Amino acid sequence: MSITVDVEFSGGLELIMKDKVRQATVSLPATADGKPTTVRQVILYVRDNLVADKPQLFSTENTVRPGVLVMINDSDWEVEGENDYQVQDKDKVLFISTMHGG
Amino acid sequence: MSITVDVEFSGGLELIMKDKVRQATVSLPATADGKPTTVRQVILYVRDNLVADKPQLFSTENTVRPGVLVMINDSDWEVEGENDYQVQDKDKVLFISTMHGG
Amino acid sequence: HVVKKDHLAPDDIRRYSRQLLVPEIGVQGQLKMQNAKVLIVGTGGLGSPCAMYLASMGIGTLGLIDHDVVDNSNLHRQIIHTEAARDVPKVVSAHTSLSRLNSSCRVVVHDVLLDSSNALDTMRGYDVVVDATDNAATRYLINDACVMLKIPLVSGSAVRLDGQLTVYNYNGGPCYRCLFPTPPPVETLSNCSETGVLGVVPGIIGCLEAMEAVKVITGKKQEEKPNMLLYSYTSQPHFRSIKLRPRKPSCAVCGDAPSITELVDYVAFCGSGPNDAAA
Amino acid sequence: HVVKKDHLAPDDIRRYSRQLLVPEIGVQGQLKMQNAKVLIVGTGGLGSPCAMYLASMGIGTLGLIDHDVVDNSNLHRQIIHTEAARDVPKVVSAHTSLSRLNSSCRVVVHDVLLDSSNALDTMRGYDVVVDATDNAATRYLINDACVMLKIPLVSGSAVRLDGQLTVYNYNGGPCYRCLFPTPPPVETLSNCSETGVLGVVPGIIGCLEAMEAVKVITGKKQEEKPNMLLYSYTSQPHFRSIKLRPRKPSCAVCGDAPSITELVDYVAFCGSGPNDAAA
Ligand SMILES: [Zn+2]
Ligand SMILES: [Zn+2]
Repeated sequence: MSITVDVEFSGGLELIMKDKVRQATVSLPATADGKPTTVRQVILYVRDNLVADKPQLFSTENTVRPGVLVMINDSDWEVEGENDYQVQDKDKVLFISTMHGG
Repeated sequence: MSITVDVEFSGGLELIMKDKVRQATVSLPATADGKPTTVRQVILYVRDNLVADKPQLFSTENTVRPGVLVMINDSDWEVEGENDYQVQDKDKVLFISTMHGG
Repeated sequence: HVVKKDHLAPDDIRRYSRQLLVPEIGVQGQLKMQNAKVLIVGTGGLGSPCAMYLASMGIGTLGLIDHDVVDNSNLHRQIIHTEAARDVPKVVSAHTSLSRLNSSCRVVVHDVLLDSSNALDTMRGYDVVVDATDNAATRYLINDACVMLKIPLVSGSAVRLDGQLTVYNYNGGPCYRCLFPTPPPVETLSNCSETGVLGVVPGIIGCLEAMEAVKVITGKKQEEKPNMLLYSYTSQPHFRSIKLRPRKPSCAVCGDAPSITELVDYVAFCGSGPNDAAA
Repeated sequence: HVVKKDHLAPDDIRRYSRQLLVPEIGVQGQLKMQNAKVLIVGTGGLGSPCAMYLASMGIGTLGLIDHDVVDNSNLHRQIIHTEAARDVPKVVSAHTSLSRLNSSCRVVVHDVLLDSSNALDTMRGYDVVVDATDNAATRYLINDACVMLKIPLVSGSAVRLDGQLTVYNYNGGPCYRCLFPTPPPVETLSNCSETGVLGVVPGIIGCLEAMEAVKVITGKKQEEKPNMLLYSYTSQPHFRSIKLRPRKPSCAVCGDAPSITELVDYVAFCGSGPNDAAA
């Protein structure tokens, strides 16, 4: 059984995606061993399928690169367990790059 | 069976409510004849139970006074049928007074 | 008569270089801004930041309407006016400030009280009108004139710690009368001089009005459905966007068979006008 | 040393009358503002409206830090600076403008490049610090100094058509390092001079920074949970508020056992500093 999540990019991350998409609905295949899908798998899916050409601008060390906040249903993923959070069908995952300009 | 709706006041309407409440959850009794509850009944309930002392600043002619917009679940009630919209349990009804200052 | 620019001068390329770098603006967007004529009605709390940012960003022609003079009690929020401008007509003071910020912006000042006798002639020819006024009668007047002249209307208001923002008469959306066909009872009318306002609230809304004007000018606004932005310092989250009805076919001014085809007496219509301090 | 005011002068009552009418402000709120000392780091796109509104609303002492001079390409967004101020140090130009707006605001200018050698001494004694800078290294520096000095930090940023706003180090909420313990890779760093920005975007965010400063000063901010406001002209709705984590007990600077107890070399830490034009 696959899980569908809405992913969204903000703070400039949309510019490194294919077609500069701000939003996408992605279907994650079931894990082979029947384990639940984690947000880490969403991150790797985005890195491998949505990022245009420089994956390191989105992800390093199998998680988001430093300077990216992850929001799950509009709440900081830190509260949810970070990479190990088990995504639910229809979850909304928002990736925000911190911006420094002024 | 009663229906529970969240009502909210904005644009200065909160100032004419008892205790200047911005938000309240109200329970509307079932109608005697078994008919569905309309947003008009919500308006009259607010006028009779939540408005502090000048009901005409909120309601005239059995609806909201001119200059008040009604939003049902964040959409303009005009699209929903105005006074005759049948409220559903847990609906959010937002009353907004137009403001003129600048 | 102003000749349309079809390319940017070298000075402009340097000056606006940071905007030219924004993909959604670019040279074409900057040229649209430089060829645009925006009229701001009211150079008070909302009009101050709106005019300053529109001039700075490179809007070609800015019209300003106000009949008031700068008062001491304006200064906490009307940042286009300096202490030295007290008792000076607001449009004159505003013009001085805008010239300091961007001498290449053409500023047209109208030191008049806008009413049904002069509104159409004053407003004709502008691409966008910004409502930055403080009373209901003038808001109906500006709305009706914008409908008659087919000009999009960016409308903001700010009272106490709250603000509202909508673009009327644009892209199939409603006009002000579609939402508010009947004026509110006189005892509910109030403006900043009675109810007060924290200085930066019209700052926020006035900046957002400038942004809406840019979106209309660059065409970006066409992608949006009609909506109203609500701001309040006392609610969480502070901003919320609500969906508005489309244009009402039965509207008295923008409808399919309008009953109002020329400007009326708006002070009589509202029972209160721009010079009434209290309701 | 500035003596605390315990009542408003008659001139102030007239000048700030519209704010005194706002129940959540009133005389007590106005006195808090007049006794407050706010430091704004950066007098560019964000600092311009923030400083102008804080001064106009009656903040007693405004500190300004900037080491830059006014450039032609600043003028489309930095509305505190006039064309005549080109090549003038930004803090000098800003001081001139603020004096015109409100001569009773005490302005303290620091024409320095903030670094770990001078930050604590410069920032000490302020009630609120506003981050209106444009690079990562300075943002970490200001954050760490605010944690060490126990000062709430209002932090905004604006790039292209987007903005972000958070209050750090306040009321059990996170500091900047709680959210971003590791600096981003150098190739992701950019500021307005490379990526561009539409002029009014820092206008909107700078006004909102002024509002957050007022909320901290009046105490109203205590009612809010930690959050970040996101603004984007290209998403609908334009504003959204997201919930942030509380302070992290493991944070290197604000945590229970901090490993960073004095300021470090932030340019080395980030691999890029305030003077690096490109990444
Ligand atoms: Zn209409
Ligand atoms: Zn921390």
